[in-house]
Amino acid sequence: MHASISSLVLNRLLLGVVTLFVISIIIFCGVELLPGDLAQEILGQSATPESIAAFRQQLGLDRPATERYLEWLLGVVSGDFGASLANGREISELMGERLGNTLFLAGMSALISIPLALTLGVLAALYRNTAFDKGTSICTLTAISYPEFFVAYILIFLLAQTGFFPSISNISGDMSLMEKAYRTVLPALTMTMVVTAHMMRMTRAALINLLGSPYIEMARLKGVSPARVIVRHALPNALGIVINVIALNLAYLVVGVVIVEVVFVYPGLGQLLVDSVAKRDITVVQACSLIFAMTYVLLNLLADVLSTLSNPRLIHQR
Amino acid sequence: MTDNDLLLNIKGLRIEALSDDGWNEIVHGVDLTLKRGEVMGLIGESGAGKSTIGLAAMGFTRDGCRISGGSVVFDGEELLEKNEKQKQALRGSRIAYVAQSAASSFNPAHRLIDQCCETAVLHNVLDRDTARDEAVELYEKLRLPNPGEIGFRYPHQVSGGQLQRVMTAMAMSCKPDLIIFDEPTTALDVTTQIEVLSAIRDIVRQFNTAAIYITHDLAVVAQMADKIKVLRYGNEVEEADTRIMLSDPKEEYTRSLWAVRSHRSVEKPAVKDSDVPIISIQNISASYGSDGPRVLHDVSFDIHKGRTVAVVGESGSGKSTTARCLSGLLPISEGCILHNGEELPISSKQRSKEQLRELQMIYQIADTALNPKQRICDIIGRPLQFFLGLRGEEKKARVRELLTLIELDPDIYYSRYPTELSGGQKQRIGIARALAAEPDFIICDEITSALDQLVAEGILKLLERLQSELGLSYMFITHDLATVEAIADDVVVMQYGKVVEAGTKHEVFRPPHHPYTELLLSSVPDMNPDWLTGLLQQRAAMDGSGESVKRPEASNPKESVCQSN
Amino acid sequence: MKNKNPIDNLLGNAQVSRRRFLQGTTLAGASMAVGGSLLSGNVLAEPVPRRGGHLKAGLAGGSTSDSLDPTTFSDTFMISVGFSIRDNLTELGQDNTVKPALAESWEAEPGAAKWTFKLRQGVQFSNGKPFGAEDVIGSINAHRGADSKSGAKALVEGIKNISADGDHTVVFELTSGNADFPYILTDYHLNVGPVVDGKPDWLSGAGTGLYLLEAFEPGVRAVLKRNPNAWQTEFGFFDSAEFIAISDDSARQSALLTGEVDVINRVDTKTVHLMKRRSGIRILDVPSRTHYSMPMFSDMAPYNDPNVRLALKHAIDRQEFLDKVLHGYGQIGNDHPLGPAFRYHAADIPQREYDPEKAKFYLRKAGQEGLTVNYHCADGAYAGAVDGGVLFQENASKAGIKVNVVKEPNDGYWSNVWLKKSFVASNWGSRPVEDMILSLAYLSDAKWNEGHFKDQQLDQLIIAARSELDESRRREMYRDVQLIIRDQGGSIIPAFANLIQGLSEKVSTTGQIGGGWDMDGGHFLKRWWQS
Amino acid sequence: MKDLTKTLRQISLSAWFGIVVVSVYILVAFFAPVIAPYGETEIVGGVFEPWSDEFLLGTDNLGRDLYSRLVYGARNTVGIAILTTLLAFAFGSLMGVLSATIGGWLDQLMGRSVDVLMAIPQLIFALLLLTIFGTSIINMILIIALLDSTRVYRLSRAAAVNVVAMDYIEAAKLRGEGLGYLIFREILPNITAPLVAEFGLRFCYVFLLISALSFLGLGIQPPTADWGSMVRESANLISFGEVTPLIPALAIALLTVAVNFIADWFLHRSTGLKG
Repeated sequence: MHASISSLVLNRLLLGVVTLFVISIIIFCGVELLPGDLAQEILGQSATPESIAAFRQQLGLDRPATERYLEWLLGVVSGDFGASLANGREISELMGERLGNTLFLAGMSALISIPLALTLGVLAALYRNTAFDKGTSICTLTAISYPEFFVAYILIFLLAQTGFFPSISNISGDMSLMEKAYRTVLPALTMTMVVTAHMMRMTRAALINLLGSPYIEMARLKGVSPARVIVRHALPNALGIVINVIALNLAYLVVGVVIVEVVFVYPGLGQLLVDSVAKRDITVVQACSLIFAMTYVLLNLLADVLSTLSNPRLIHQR
Repeated sequence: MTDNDLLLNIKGLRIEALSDDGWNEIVHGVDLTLKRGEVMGLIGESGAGKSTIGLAAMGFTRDGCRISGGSVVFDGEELLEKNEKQKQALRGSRIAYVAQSAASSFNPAHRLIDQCCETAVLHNVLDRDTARDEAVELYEKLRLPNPGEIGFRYPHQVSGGQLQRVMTAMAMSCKPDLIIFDEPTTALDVTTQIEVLSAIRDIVRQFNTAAIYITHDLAVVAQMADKIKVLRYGNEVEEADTRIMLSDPKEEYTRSLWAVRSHRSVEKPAVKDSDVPIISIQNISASYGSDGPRVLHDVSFDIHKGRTVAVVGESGSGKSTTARCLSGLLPISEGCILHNGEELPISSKQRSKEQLRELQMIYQIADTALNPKQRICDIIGRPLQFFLGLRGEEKKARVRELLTLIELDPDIYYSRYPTELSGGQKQRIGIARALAAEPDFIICDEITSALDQLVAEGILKLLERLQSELGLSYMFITHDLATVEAIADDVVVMQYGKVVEAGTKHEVFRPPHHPYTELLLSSVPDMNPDWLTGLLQQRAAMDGSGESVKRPEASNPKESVCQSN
Repeated sequence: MKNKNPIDNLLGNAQVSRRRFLQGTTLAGASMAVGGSLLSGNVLAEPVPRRGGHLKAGLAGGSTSDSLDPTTFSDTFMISVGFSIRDNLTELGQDNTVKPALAESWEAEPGAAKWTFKLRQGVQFSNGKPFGAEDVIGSINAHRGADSKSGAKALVEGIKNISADGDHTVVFELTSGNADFPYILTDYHLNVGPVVDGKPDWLSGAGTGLYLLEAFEPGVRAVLKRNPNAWQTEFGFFDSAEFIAISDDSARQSALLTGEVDVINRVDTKTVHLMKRRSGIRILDVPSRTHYSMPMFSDMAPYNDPNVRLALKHAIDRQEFLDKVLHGYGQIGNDHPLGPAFRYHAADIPQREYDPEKAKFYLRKAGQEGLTVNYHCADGAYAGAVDGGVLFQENASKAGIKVNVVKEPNDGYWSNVWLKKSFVASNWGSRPVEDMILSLAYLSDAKWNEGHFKDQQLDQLIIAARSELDESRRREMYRDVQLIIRDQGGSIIPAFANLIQGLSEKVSTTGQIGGGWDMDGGHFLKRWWQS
Repeated sequence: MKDLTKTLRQISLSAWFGIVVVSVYILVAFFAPVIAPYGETEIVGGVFEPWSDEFLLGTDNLGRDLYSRLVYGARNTVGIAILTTLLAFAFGSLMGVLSATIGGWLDQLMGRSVDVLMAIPQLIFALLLLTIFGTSIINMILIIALLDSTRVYRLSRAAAVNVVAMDYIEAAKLRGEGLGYLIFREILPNITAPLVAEFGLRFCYVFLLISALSFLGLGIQPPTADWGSMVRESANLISFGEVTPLIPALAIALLTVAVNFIADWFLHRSTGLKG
């Protein structure tokens, strides 16, 4: 059993590395294809052809793209992501704290949204086709049909202007954990609104899909209460699906927060990435994209491992 | 009979089911009484309402059904007046249920022991430790191997026959007054069935538990029940003590059920040596995947024109694999297959359209063999168009002709969807689709095992008629020896991917048998109520154990039988 | 000068372009006073500033790629940081006139081609280094030279040589006379930093300014603390401050409403009217020299006919443009770039009105009845450019001119559309002095002569005015310039935009604040105080 | 005919609600010029006029009638969202079914490619592509459809793998049927249920992505009226408790709920009485 799990992990990690490699090529080409380059973006119109040339030479942008990519790749392989082209700061220094912040926000959102989604999903499955079910359905659908920034504005109007929570979440390293958490409530709530519906609906669907199984009927015929049927008999078997959905949404919580970061002035990676795309700061774009992609790959791997572990058929061989 | 003895009293039970047209009554006022310790057999075809009534005895209806009338009095209490909570308290502790397919009725996520003890702990009958100890005791009584250890396995780690016994143990965990057995052995191989039947019978007697035993297999019910109730279309046909019922059925319908087993095919002339077999399988071996386990070893047999070859064996014996090799779905690693003396390409992809047309296949489970999103006319019409190039009116006429040939009214069924058909009708459509290609050879893969006996009988007769009219050859894969006797000309017995015995039906079925053939033959239940007792005594006398012949009890999902009713 | 950033408005903050790269100055005219009704404070006697307190400012225009190097400064956040921690030689006062800063005094030789600046004595950088001439020379030189990457390169191109005359005197030699040179030195790029071995040390954040940089996270925040050793004592009221980069309009607005910050810049014009109604919020609405223009190629048919140009100039309703594109927060334009905020604005030139009949008349004169033109625009030019085009289309149709509004992609607008298509939307940032904008865009051979308008007389006037030290003659020259451009030039200039700041009542300002750039020209931290 | 009335009778209340709402939207989109009192980009009044008889929902920042823009917005918004979602489904499900049917290297290649596409943050990728190719509506539809089709691919492949294991597919293969027949006649009809259910949510996500892009300045460009950018344009007003921006947002929400109700019902109907 352990052999199979570790070979799964190893296999997927190798695949993940290949995926990251391909992504780095795609992103590199993408940024290369963007109109304008860093020199032009930074110099703006004050640029003269000579100054652009000088600038490019200084940053090595005059060399062929393949050469620059290979050099970057060599750096990455030896653990050096290079420095930001725009302001010369080391990538690790530039991104370290922001990555932490992004993960903190994702963690906060997950802490609220996952239990909420699971509870709602289980309750909706338990009271399926009742007013409660329909009501939750309408509420969550409405929540996800509002654009993120709009949800954020509404929350600010309702919860920040009334003085409950701060409207901007400019957390910094010198804050205490409690203060950070307090300042992060609104963005976390916004993200919660965005991801809960999907997780809740999938949980509900996965549970209801299992309710037709003979073992569920068996459980009911054993005199098991409806709540216990759902939680003890249906949920463990829906875990595989639920875990995957959670992983997908967790990935979104990490990589999809650009807009929430902008609205709440949250110093995370998303804003850094967007700014860097605007400035064509290719090393930062690459590093951010790879971190995001890595998050996605790792979370998916984690989900697969967990759902394997949650399924006795896969870990206890005959 | 005093009221005290009376455990279950169902009066005028009416049950409705929700269909597209609203609520339709499916059980029309059935009465049923059961005394303590008594075993009642409920028998009937699919749709007779057996399971529905069995569940109603627990005050339970499936989603989309409701009890619309009558009363269910259990041990002096009216179940239908109880609320859900009160009924929950009763279920599992005083009335237990054993489902048809243990493999799918155990929760795959939990260990067996936890599932077995759940009821007792939940109903506060026993504490967890005591419940575990008792469960192990029950395993022992049910003659499960390694009783102390088996409970810590997950359902998928245990074979079907053992699971069915564990489920009986689970039902017994609270020592209930009544157990509903819903076709507990239908999905099992005959040899396994015996073990389960004997275990169930012993334990029910030991604890003096009353039981309702639901089945469509007369021979099985004959071994288990004190009295038998025959049902049809939600009505009671008749009820009597087992022996009386078997020897002297009153109703025509009951007699027709009894008569099913008497069908025998007409004797055909022997094969001449000079005949070129239509299919000749020569020393084929095969395995799943390039490095997978070898599943066929050196299999050879011939199929001659106009004859039926039955390939018999238990789950995992390689009979379906042989069919897959034959149809070119599974590559053979050694040997060859000749069709009318010509070698067939190994893969179906390399075979010519003509070769594909001449070799057709009918599947075990008609539900998965017919595309639910296509109309009957499209299903049958497609091979007509594909192989024979028929179109428009011509195709339409031929589809109608084929429907008539398989005894379905073209006016009714022409544009229906498979989901609107019964199991037997679906299987007929499968046959029509095969016939549409105008083949000379058809592989029939367990085509009757999912069907009620009467329906299966009809299918077999149809196949025979088609054979005599069209000169078809069949390779008939089955685990049911009764079917073999009914239809086969030649028999091939397989075990562990090898041919154990082959020859004409008479050669194979006439002693002396190969030991495996002997085991198979002796395991086929007989209508004699004393058959099981006799057989067990006989086997015990031979080597002192009910489980003398060791087999792998693998259950091949393709060969598990759909839940009927 | 244009900062052609294709994804400039990525973060939705394109409401006021960051393209203005020079803040300017005007005469302290009555027109500069902030609209009376907008300011509660200015009718009362000037309040007395008091010291103490902590200021939190939510600023648009911060980016994660920001750097403390002033050659890269382009927007409010870094400009404000720069002016808080460093000083220039000269500084624009709140009355928009040039004031001494690190230079105590200056004088020009006749012809204005050689300027001598006397530096302040006894000033120390926050890292302890004494301030002297080498710092000035090194800091200015950082923007000069062929390989300069500075946004101020064009500004300092006119400097031929800088030399020290002793430790505290610096002499600038210019290639040609420029009477406005001290104004140029107020530019936000031209901070003076400690110079070691000829190179200024920007990244440490050391400076002579009133505030010390405690913490700086690009695109996030800057934390500042008053410098106890600053040479300047007159200003610098707050003890400490935090600048928070908030690029989203709505977030900035909410932050002010919820008291998360005390001041914000670039209040969304769409919601200023709602903002004003809130108690405890004050709106500072300051006219600026930022203007929107609609240049057409004057050397290409049909625009080579002056009558066609006049017809088009009469076919736009400038008031409606101001009301709808700028929501009234601006000044009406008169088809020349020297708007009311400029020192030499000639207020006596009559305002050109929307007059479809006159437009028709000029069309007839040109023989171009039923004229159809393509007007190319994108919101990348300025927020509302497309709306402006749609408005123009409606206006012009009444004059019988069919305007096709061609919406161009935002990306590459400045490189692919502007200066390439014959009739486009354009946007010019604040220039402190008249000559800057004229030399850049109205000389015949100017690099960015967007209207292709070439006129010898205009060229002579612009060049002569540049070095003219006599006020009244200079004023006369610039009046002629305005007339020529208004009546013959190749651009419709419908409006000048205002700078709008939002303040909580906890913050006080003088009645008048600088209008070259928003937030008091970036000097707000020094000049504003706690109420 | 009888089938039809029977089907109509079985439609649940919530599904009816969905059908009515969607029909109204389609009618509004179709007859927009008739319903709207003013033109889509026509400037008819002052800036931000309040609700009145003349301007039902007031006017926007340019003095255009909001009600008219809302009506025209139905056209652009619903049209673009439907087109995008349909494209995503057409492409994604076709590739998914193809992968499941053919298997082998194609399946591997597609699987890995989709992994790569999905690992790149969607919004950033869309932003990159739109910046490269320009923000025309066509480009936006194609790019969002491509990015969205990865999710559809996964779903349809998973569903198709189950169908491909069915005996009727084996029967068709044994008949020597071509790929086209297998995909379009045998497999696709059997995976419509999960696809339709997913359609509801995907449809909604397209809205979200478009409005997220408009937040970053890359959405549907003005002066075209679409609900996402209408929300964006007036979103600031929310901070002052104004209801105007809520109206286009509610229009989107109502449509989302309606579409999902229909999808739920369809799923319910095709899976029997499970839900």
